[in-house]
Amino acid sequence: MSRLEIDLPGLHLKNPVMPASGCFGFGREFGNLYNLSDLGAIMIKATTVEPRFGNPTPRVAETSAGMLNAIGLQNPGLEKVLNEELPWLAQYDVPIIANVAGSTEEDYVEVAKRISTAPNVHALELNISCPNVKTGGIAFGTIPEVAKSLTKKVKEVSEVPVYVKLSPNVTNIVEMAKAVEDGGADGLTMINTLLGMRLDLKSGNTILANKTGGLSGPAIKPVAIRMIYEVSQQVSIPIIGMGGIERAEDVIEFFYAGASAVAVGTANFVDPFACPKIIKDLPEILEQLGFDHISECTGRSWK
Amino acid sequence: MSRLEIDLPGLHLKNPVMPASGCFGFGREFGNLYNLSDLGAIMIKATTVEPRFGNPTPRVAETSAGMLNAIGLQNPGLEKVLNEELPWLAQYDVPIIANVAGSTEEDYVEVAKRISTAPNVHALELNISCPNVKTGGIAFGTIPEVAKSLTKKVKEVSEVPVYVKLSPNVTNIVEMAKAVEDGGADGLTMINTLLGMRLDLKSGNTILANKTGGLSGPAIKPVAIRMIYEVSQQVSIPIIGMGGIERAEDVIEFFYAGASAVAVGTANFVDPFACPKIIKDLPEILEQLGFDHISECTGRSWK
Amino acid sequence: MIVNENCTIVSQKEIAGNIHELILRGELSTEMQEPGQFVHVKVADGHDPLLRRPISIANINHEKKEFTLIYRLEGRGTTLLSTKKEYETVDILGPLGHGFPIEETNPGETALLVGGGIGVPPLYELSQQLVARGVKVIHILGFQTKEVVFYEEKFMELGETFVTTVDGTYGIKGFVTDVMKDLSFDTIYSCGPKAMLKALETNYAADKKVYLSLEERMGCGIGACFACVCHTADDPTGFSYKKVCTDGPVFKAGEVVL
Amino acid sequence: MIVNENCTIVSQKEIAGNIHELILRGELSTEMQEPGQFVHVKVADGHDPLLRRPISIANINHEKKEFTLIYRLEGRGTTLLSTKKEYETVDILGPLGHGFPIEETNPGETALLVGGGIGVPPLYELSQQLVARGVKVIHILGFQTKEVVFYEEKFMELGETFVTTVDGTYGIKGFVTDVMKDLSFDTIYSCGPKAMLKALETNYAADKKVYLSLEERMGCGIGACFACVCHTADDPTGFSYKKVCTDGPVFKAGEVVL
Ligand SMILES: Cc1cc2nc3c(=O)[nH]c(=O)nc-3n(C[C@H](O)[C@H](O)[C@H](O)COP(=O)(O)OP(=O)(O)OC[C@H]3O[C@@H](n4cnc5c(N)ncnc54)[C@H](O)[C@@H]3O)c2cc1C
Ligand SMILES: Cc1cc2nc3c(=O)[nH]c(=O)nc-3n(C[C@H](O)[C@H](O)[C@H](O)COP(=O)(O)OP(=O)(O)OC[C@H]3O[C@@H](n4cnc5c(N)ncnc54)[C@H](O)[C@@H]3O)c2cc1C
Ligand SMILES: Cc1cc2nc3c(=O)[nH]c(=O)nc-3n(C[C@H](O)[C@H](O)[C@H](O)COP(=O)(O)O)c2cc1C
Ligand SMILES: Cc1cc2nc3c(=O)[nH]c(=O)nc-3n(C[C@H](O)[C@H](O)[C@H](O)COP(=O)(O)O)c2cc1C
Ligand code: FES
Ligand code: FES
Repeated sequence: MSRLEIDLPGLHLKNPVMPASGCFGFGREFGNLYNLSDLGAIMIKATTVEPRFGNPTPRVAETSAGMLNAIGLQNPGLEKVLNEELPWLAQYDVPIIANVAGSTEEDYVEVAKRISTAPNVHALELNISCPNVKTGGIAFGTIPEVAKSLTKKVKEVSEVPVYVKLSPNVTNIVEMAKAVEDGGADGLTMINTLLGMRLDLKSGNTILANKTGGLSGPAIKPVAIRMIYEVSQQVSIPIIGMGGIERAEDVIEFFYAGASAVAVGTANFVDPFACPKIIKDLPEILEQLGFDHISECTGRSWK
Repeated sequence: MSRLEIDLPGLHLKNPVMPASGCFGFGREFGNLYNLSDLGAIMIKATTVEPRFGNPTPRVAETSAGMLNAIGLQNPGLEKVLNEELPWLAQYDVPIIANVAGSTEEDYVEVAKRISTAPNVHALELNISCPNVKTGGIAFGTIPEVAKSLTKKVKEVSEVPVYVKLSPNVTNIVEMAKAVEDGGADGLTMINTLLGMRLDLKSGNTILANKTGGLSGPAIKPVAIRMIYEVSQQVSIPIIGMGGIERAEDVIEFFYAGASAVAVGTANFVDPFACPKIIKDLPEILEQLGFDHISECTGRSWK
Repeated sequence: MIVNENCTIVSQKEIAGNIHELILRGELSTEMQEPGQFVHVKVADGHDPLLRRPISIANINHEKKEFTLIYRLEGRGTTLLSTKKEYETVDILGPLGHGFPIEETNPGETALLVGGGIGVPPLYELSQQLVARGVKVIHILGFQTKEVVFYEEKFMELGETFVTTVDGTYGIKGFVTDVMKDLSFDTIYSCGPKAMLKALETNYAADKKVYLSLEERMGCGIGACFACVCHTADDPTGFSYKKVCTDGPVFKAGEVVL
Repeated sequence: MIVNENCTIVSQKEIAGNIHELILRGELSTEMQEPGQFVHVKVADGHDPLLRRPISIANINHEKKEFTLIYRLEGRGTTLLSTKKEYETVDILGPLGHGFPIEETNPGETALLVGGGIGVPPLYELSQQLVARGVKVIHILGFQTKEVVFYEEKFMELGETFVTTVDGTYGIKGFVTDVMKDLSFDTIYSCGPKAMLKALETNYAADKKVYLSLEERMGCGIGACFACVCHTADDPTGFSYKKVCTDGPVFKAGEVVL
């Protein structure tokens, strides 16, 4: 078995590196650049019942060592994802984690129920943490009871394991994590973006048309590491870590904090070959650090 | 009147730029570099009843466009601050904002009561948001009722206006702000640091001996701007903004978001002359942007 | 094909006030075909700044494997780029997007190329390709003021060229649109400020084939992040969209909502 | 006085495996007096990296207004610094801290200078100043392996010099402390890994005057942030403290808790 192979609920991963939801579309663009079968998995863009255009532009703004986005969950809707995007992805030997979003519990349940039947969808990622939609989204991600109830409902209908994506914009991340674990989550993914804003010097207006946006990239890595460190010691379900990962060294740091796999978001924009490069570099770094298998790194900071 | 002169509760400021608490000690070191009377005010290091050594070292770690610190409120204690530090600072024509910290309500009350009688202390800054102390500190900063009650008690004894320093590590910053406003706060200062962590690649241990630390610097600026934008629209007390300010342009951005003055923290470490440089550059930028007075910038993003 | 390559700087110079011409050499030049495509530039290693910067391709020299970028110093990214010197390398991703369709003007017909400010650069490669195809070209290049006028002679070598400045310090005083009234042409190709593009669309899209190059803030530049979308004109408030980075940056007037 | 200045690079070269010698010219060199002081270096403009890097002053040339830094490529900061070339400038804050007290060794007495790895550089300026004072110097310079040995001849010009390597690939195999047993001297000045400093303190502080240069992660470097404190030896768990950046980096053995 390779140094990088990992088994998680629903997922047999060649390696623990996958693109993060919203930073890879449905894979088509990157499919022109490298073989998507090289990836551990793919977290596809958030899918909602109906198609969504998302927020007005500008939708991105740069910040120090990070970026803000307010895409607003633009996606072609459940039907198209089921009939066009997922079948296209089926040509690759790579498990898909479907990011599920909505404005009401019913929305989530409907998307989860149907998308979890797609043959290449091996797990769901419940996006209860999108900061860029006015209704739903973030509310589900900040009140433990609401998150727990949603997780339960989705678990009831899903054909595949359910990971819940946590928002960092909370006072007590451990409480949120425990709530969704109680609700039956099979795993956690964290972190989503921090809520931020930038203003234009000349006009005084927000740079993003949506005013606020989600902060991602290297700037947020210390927050992600801290939260994964705290949560991984308090739950018994695995964590897929993300937030500012760019290089193989970052992956190790996330594992040390308590992650069992990682996702790469913003770095795909800076270097579209970021994921395959990280996957290529990992074995050598593990060798240097004296690990036989990457799973030995998980939780090393507190074990 | 100069373009930069500002009046805030208890404070008549030559300009709205002051060093942030903990990033300027008690001014002695910077006093060797430039005339402290040039500053709008000085926020001195957190003072507790008893002297504190703080946390073990390493106490700082660098992150992308930011830094983590876990100083742990090291300070010489109330007596020494009253008898040595404040009298030393009295040689300068600059109002002092005393940062007040503690582990219990009684601690805060005692420090507030006594330090507010010092002739050059023109305002208090209640530090209910320090992430680096195990007891007190952050608890006061994350539960609205607790923050409100503390504010009330301190207001009762303080001889000078009381500003409350908010922690960004909360789900709902507006709720916290309103609670302390209800408690009688004369102003807000925000934001304190985000809770973060870094791990060492070789050892797997946290770089900070205290494990977690507070994230400051340009990386957190978008979070600060967002929070000030949200809070300033919901309270009627003024805000002293901070979080990643380095240059005069950043000051304008904080004012646009809703601040009425600003504090500069981490930037003092990168460039010890940061504050006087900003103060020097501000008038020209205001001129270019067409403002007669800096107060016209306050809240421009939402007004 | 999209390639990521560290291209070598052949030359970099200021050709007008705060406008730099940067000539780069790299294998990825062999992938550059359509005029109006752009590259995504990482101006510095590391996190400051983090994101790439989209810059149009102003000239392609397949023989020497070189290409030219012309950019204005705007903020930190372009300012840093301007400090790079000969023999240093620049991290380029490209070529990206779809450019101007030269096949929409037949040999012998006349194409009007209308550029505004920093929208002028991609028109230079376009003009050369049109001329090579036997198309007659007329250029109208609009600038703010004399100081920032560039490439006038180069365009003059290819066809009739009108320069306008808003303040009248050089060429014709006024906007590019003022000049157009008296000209006859078959197609319009344009790149520049949105107000200019809108004026062209409003006044000419009904009668002429008009192609407009848009700008939008970008994340990935390759179609994956949905940062740069615009509504299609036939469904201006609905779900259908185009991405400036991959479907554009050049669109036919009337195709998308400006 | 502490000065902030963009100093010009006179030369930069690799003098041993991953060890660079950087000579800078700047007015602030006139402020440098005590051997063992350090400067705080901003290796790149902007945010990547954000903080300054503390590096000891290895040599001061008042006549030419030059000073030398010798540093090991450790992480991003030192690696970036190593790419800077002649005539470029480096943002320096300094001189900082208190160095080695040369007045604690009288002319005619013998000082033992013990350096470990990247702790060797400040001893070079120290040795010169001691020799100028009429002090006899003996150097023991410990390195990991042959590849990273530097400045041996320069130290030999000033006094007897022993080089040790941990792996025995050069000089004497073993630790610096192994060599010391057979030497006689009046004072010890040392800079290097904490384990080495502790060994010196334990074995010699009772009989000799021993001065040790410490390292600690720093924020400001000027005494304002309390990042770099250590407990004083007389109150090892109490409130009294010293700051490495301003009270140190050099302390008398027994003054602070190592
Ligand atoms: C398809 C396309 C082609 C372009 N071609 C050219 C060209 O040939 N020459 C030229 O000078 N400029 C061109 N631009 C504009 C150029 O991308 C911006 O001027 C540049 O990104 C500014 O970066 P900065 O760091 O200097 O400015 P900053 O304002 O500091 O940039 C901050 C952020 O905003 C983005 N941004 C700022 N202005 C623009 C803009 N106008 N369009 C898109 N993103 C922006 C930056 O990319 C960056 O992410 C083009 C833009 C697009 C979309
Ligand atoms: C007073 C003093 C004098 C020094 N003199 C020298 C010298 O002459 N030559 C030399 O090669 N090194 C010296 N060092 C160590 C040098 O500061 C570090 O090697 C350097 O900061 C590493 O930076 P980096 O970005 O390459 O490494 P990174 O590991 O990427 O740095 C990350 C962060 O950790 C800090 N850091 C890492 N290692 C150290 C360390 N050992 N001490 C303090 N901070 C550290 C960095 O400053 C930075 O903030 C000295 C340190 C101190 C405190
Ligand atoms: C442009 C963009 C779009 C995103 N869209 C989604 C999304 O649709 N669903 C989701 O769960 N997270 C989304 N995210 C969050 C990322 O999946 C990831 O959690 C976050 O960006 C932190 O990782 P990073 O720092 O590596 O980017 C998006 C992030 C970005 C930058
Ligand atoms: C080293 C360090 C020490 C700090 N100590 C204190 C403190 O004692 N009291 C306090 O209220 N805030 C303290 N802070 C927080 C700052 O005052 C400020 O709120 C924060 O750093 C954000 O501003 P910045 O990004 O400009 O640094 C400290 C910050 C740093 C970096
Ligand atoms: S910039 Fe990412 S889709 Fe266009
Ligand atoms: S580094 Fe700031 S006090 Fe020493």
